[in-house]
Amino acid sequence: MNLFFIGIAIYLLTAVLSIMVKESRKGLVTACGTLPGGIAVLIPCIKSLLTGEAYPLSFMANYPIGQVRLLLDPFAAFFVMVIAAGSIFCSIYGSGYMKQYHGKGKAVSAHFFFLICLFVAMLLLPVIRNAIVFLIVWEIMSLSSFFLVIFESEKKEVFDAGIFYLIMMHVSVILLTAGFLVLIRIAGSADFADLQNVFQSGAYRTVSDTAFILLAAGFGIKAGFLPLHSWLPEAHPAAPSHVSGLMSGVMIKLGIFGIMLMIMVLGVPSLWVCYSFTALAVLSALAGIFCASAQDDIKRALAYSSVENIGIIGIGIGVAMLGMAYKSPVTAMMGFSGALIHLLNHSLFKGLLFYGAGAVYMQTHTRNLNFLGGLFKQMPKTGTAFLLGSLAICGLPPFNGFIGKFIIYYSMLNCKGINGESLLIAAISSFALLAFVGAVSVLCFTRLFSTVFMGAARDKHIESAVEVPVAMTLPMLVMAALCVAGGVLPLFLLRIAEFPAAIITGGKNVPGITAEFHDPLFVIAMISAGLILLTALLFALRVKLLRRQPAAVSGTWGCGYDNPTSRIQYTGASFSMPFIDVIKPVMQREETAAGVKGLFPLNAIFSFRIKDVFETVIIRPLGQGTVFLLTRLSWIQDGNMQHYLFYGIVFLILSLIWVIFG
Amino acid sequence: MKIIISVLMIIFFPFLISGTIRRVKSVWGGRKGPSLIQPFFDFSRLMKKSEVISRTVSPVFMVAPSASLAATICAAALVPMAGKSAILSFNGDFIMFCYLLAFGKFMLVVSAMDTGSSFEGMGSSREVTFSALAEPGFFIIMGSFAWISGCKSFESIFQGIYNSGPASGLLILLSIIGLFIMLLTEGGRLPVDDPETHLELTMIHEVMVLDNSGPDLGFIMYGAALKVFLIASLIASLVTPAGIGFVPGLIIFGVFVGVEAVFIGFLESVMARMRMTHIPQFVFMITALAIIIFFIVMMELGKAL
Amino acid sequence: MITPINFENSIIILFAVTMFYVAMSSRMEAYVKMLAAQGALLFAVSLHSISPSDYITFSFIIFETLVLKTIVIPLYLMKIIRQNEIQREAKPSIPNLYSLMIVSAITAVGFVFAYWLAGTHQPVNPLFFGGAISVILSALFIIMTRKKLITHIIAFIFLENGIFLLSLSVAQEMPFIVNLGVMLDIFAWVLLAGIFVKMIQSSFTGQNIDALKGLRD
Amino acid sequence: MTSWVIPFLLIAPLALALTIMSIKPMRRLHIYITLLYSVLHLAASIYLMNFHENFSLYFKVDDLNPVFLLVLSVVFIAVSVYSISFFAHNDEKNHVERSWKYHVFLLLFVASLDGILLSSHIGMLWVFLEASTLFSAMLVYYYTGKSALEATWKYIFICSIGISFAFIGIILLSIGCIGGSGGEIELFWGSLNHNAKLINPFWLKMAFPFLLLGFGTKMGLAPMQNWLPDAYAESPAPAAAIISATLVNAAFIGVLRVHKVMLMAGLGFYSTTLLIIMGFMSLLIPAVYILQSRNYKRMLAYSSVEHMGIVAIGTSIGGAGLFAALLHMVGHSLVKSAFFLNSGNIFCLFRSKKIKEVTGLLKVSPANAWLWVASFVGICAFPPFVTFISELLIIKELLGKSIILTILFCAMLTAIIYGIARNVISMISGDPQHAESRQDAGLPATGYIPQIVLMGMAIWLGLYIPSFLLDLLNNAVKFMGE
Repeated sequence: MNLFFIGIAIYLLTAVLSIMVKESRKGLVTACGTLPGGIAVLIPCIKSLLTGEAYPLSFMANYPIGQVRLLLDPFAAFFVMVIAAGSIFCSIYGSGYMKQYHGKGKAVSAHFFFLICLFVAMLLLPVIRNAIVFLIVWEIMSLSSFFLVIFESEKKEVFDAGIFYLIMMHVSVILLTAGFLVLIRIAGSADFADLQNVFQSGAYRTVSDTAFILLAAGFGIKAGFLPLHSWLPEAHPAAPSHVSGLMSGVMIKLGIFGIMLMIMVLGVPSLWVCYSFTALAVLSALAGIFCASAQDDIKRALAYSSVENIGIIGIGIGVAMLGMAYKSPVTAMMGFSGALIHLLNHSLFKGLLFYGAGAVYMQTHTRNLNFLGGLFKQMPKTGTAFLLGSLAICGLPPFNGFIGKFIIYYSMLNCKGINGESLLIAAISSFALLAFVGAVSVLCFTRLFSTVFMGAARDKHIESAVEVPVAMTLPMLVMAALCVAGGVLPLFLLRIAEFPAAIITGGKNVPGITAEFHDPLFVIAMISAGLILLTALLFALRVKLLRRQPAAVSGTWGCGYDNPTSRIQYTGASFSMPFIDVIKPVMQREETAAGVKGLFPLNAIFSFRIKDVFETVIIRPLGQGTVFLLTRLSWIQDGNMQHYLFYGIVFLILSLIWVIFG
Repeated sequence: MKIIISVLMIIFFPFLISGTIRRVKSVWGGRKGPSLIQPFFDFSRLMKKSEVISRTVSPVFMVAPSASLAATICAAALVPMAGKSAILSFNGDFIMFCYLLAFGKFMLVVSAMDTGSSFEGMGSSREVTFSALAEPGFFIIMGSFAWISGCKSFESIFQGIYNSGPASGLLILLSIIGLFIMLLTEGGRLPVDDPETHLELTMIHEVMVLDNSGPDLGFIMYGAALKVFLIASLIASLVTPAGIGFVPGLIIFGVFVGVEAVFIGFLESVMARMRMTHIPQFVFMITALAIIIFFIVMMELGKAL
Repeated sequence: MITPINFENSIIILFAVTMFYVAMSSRMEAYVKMLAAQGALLFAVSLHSISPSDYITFSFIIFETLVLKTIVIPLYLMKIIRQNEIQREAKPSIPNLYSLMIVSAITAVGFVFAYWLAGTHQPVNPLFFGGAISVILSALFIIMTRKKLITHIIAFIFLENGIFLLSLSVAQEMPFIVNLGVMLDIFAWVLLAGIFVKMIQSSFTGQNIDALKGLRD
Repeated sequence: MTSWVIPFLLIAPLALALTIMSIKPMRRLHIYITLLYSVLHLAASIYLMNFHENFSLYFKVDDLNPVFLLVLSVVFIAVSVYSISFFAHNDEKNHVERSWKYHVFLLLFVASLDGILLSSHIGMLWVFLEASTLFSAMLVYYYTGKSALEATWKYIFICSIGISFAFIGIILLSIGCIGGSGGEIELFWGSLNHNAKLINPFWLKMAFPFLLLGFGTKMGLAPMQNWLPDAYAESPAPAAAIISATLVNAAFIGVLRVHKVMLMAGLGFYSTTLLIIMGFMSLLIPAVYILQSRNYKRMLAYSSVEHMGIVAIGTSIGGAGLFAALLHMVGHSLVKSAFFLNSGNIFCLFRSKKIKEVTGLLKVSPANAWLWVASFVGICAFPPFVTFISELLIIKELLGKSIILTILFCAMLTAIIYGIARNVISMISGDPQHAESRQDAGLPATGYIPQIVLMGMAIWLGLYIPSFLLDLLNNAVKFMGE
């Protein structure tokens, strides 16, 4: 625990330093400060994850906070680990990425300051065991991320996105406050342990259910569950790429953390809550990947795919909750460990993908798929990293993404023997839909990767793009390497996920309970390694075969059309078109087309974009409706003093009548 | 012993299958047709050839075919063949089977997009779309089987499915149909895809590899044939009754794979390719069947509880 | 209880009647005259109702009512009016006839309410109370309906006179309440002096309230 | 025991004001006189905080008013420090020759506030409330000119109507005190609380709405809040700061005392209901207007209305809610005064109060921009500011009362935050339009220190409420309860 706080201290020191040094140094200072700080934080986490130890600390604060307990148990350590690692990558990458803003009179120093604020707030959140302090730190986290999002607030869309994000975060914190207060009023204490003692027993079932729903909604907004996900596709594109990588890779995971925490504190809620949670998770995964596969903006697509992955994690949690509800500790353990592992993996490859997108944006100044293309040859490192990341996020072996998904699938296969047809239906449908989501994500990411990096440039301007500096490629390549490593070392992932999962399920289950699929994972590791080897072998064979005959280079075979341009390539839109046609019923889409006319048509335009149903149907009308109602009242302050007095007198007379005769 | 036989099968059967299919079609068409092992000759010829590569391609284009073939071979190691025994078998291996095939597909699609040809883009987008639609059905089938048989791996499921109550026959029948549609889809055969048409616009799988040549093309051809063989052998080992000895099992298996090959050839000779817009419905039939299967399973389990 | 018509009561009734006149007319001079008249009436009432026993309060009140209310403030207002040539009130938002009706209705309600109070166990002099209430409400009504700022000032002083009357109703028991009332007058007096000494030259005091809608959202 | 501190607080300002008037030309001296007095004021209020003294029956330090005094002194010091830079560089239309007025009326205003806070007699409180209206009116009228005049006029007129209502209330109360069963009851708060049960309930009930509306007018509670935006927007920044941060509190103490009488008399139901109604109305008005206000000082004024509404709601809940309300009052005074002082700087930079015309503050002067953002964070009750804690407590208590009200409360707060956030962020971001906004960006340190200190205090309270403040607040709550 001391080491942990030393790390935090280093972070804070870095914040101060980064303000003082001159602009061109700030990034460097941040990176150099974050590295040792992050490592210092990581060490106790790894220790606790491997040994299952917990390091408590507690101090007395004044009213109304009361006693504040900090606890670094494996559950907290897991998240702290994810955050610390994420912060290291983010700061190194950011030090390179922010170079493009130097000397433009932008608030770079504030940016780095809030970045480190965000790191610290996120690092502290998991260890805090007091509701009120938790809320405070939570809000600090939201605020600092808000300031990071509005870094380029002179742009209209960034500004709007930032405000939207702030409001969503505020709604979430209101929900959290309400949920916690409901609990605190009953338990009379803000300490999670006390809440646990009061509610774990299952007394106050309705209260704890209410609280769970409120809190799950609040955390769900942060995590990006349906239908409250719509801030992600707004805020992620708006923010600078390392920030969006951090937010999408790490910050939204704290929403998941909150939900798991609530399961730990309140015990498993009523069945119907578990079922609806699972259903929502499945829907999030589906809607997320559907929208993702139709976006033209790389970062929007990645944001939607975050919704999808959060959905997958949610499926794991849901299955685990069902397992707990049906008294099947194995399923619970598997579900939670699968969710945790997928969470860890997602923090790696989603960060990686956002960093890749950032690199592309930095060099080409566009995020629109229809202008990009052929970047692999110009940016091979970024391209490789992005390819590996895409493979990993599709959950394909031999990458880490597969491990998490596999365990989640497995936990569902385990549902047999637990009685209840409803459970079977839930399990099979989420099983199948998870598979479907996986397959669609293959579509989504082949599309993303190949339209950005494959083929030829669709726009003249981007042919000048070159590889980004090492400060940016290094983190990406390291993360990619970690993705592969996770794929070939699944047992290690399982190892570090077991203690946290055991704690969430109530700490009663010994970690060994998941021994059942140690050997599957072992075989998987073998096959993954084998796949890599075999690929190498075949490639070597190919090279050997071709060594004698030199390769003839020619143009792409245009099927008889011998004057191809890069414009006739398949674009992102056309790539996803067949699929969009299939899922037309559930996706609103608006098309603008100016068809070809005449014998020699000059210009024909066709463009379409997918509208996010939940945003257009739920979120926007809500906000606009409120604003409309409020503006309807704007006759009150009309500048005429007589009216002002009139209001007062009317109120006076009414209240007098009420007081006397009422 | 078993392993050696399986390896041999993995090496030779793909060629035989595609050979058979061609032979059947040509016979049906009244021609004599090439010998059964003609595809093998094609393969070895391709191995000797040099390659022609497009200007636009990047290193990914070179690696993709090898990676894709490697993935398919790894998948092959999971499929139970002779006597319902796979080279490698573990709980949940069918999940990995699907994802390995998906990996291969991913690489092929990416390399196809690398050429920058719009036709290949067309093919790859269709490929990923249709295989995405095939996925859930397969998982529902396997999941239901896993529950009713209480096992979690190809091998044990195909063993267990036989002594899982009265409905097992029906289950097997339905799942065979489902898997066969999957075979047509994944293998890129009629009516989903016409590998021998001359119009690139109507191709799916073939059009993706227009720019591959030499060993790469060979890898891809072999990989495709192997994929067909794998799904075919899934069906075959599903129908092989449990508990009969190794050799009879082997025979039944071989025979049935052959039967499937002939049947595919027969289909391709009598059917025309569907309209692209109709293919999703056809592919989705897998899921429809799978749902029926699931409900049967649920009834069975319901009885059990 | 029905109070017999004696000197005091008749004065209070007159006091209420002045508001009728204000409601009818739209001439500034009339308002100011009524102001003076009310001052005189209040002087009479306070003569009658405050026991001369404590001289301080007594003389204080006398000075206040007679000098301030009856003479100084009216003269000062008259000066302002003359200097800015404000003869008439601008066209009021409702016709004088209606405002007369409403004011009389208010007066009626005030007296009815006062008598109801007196009838039900509340120890108040209904005439005092009713007169006060009706004058206060009528003054507020005038502020609501008239447009010139100067009228608002005058009406505010009407309001104060009503309050003063109300405070007289408890004068015996709580003399200092009356002093507070005097404080309120002084406040208004300072207000007049403070704000309008500057603006006497400017046409501000003659302005319509409509001209003062600059500050709004 | 009688003391010399209270008379000092009441008399010294007058004396100093006279001195200033006698030495009009020596402007720097005025500033230092004010500064000196503000320090003395702080010392006095700390003294009174420890020794509850009284002066001549009419002035008394009880458990309620020390916290108000303390807030007043802190804000007063901040404002008078800020005045240094304000009159050195920052005085909008260079009315230097009139700067003495500002100091004179500031001193008198503070004296009247002390009177309100310390007076132990309802009439005395009322008299000082009148006085405060006059003096603050002169502060508001500091910039002569049409809009200033209009604002002053509306301010004075509405407030004097309110004051008359309060006076009517007092008369009705006194009738009740005469006609009560317990013979005649003195109008001292002490005796009113003590014999509350003996007051004739009918007259008390009649009196309460008048008193509430009368004091509520000065407190800025809807429906009589309308003067507030005009007055705040037109007055010079430091004046707006001290008015918004202290005058409303002073009126609030009046409301509290009357509320207590009602509680003692067992008529708590009526006062509670009226307070909560007014509170929610005061939340609604800002929710409507912050969304569409074009002038940032008016926006701040509306947010004051909002916070007074929150305070009223907390008060009506009572108990822990009252604690939260008082805490919220403290936090609001700190943050809001800083906010207004900062608006003075921004006006000096941009020469405009229009939100649209203020852009790119971040580029013009980062210090001001971040202070601006910080005060926005504080006023929207985000942690680590104390306002967060107090609102948290209020929501907690409200949740115990009614779910619907809680939802309403949160919804309105969200709307208000949306409005403020949009305006504030649009002001700091973008590129500055006015070229001349650059040159005089250099303000003296005294233009920043007060805000920074106030912010720091607000954050400090948000993280850790020192025990002496806790005692003050708890005593006040206990005082209201017993």
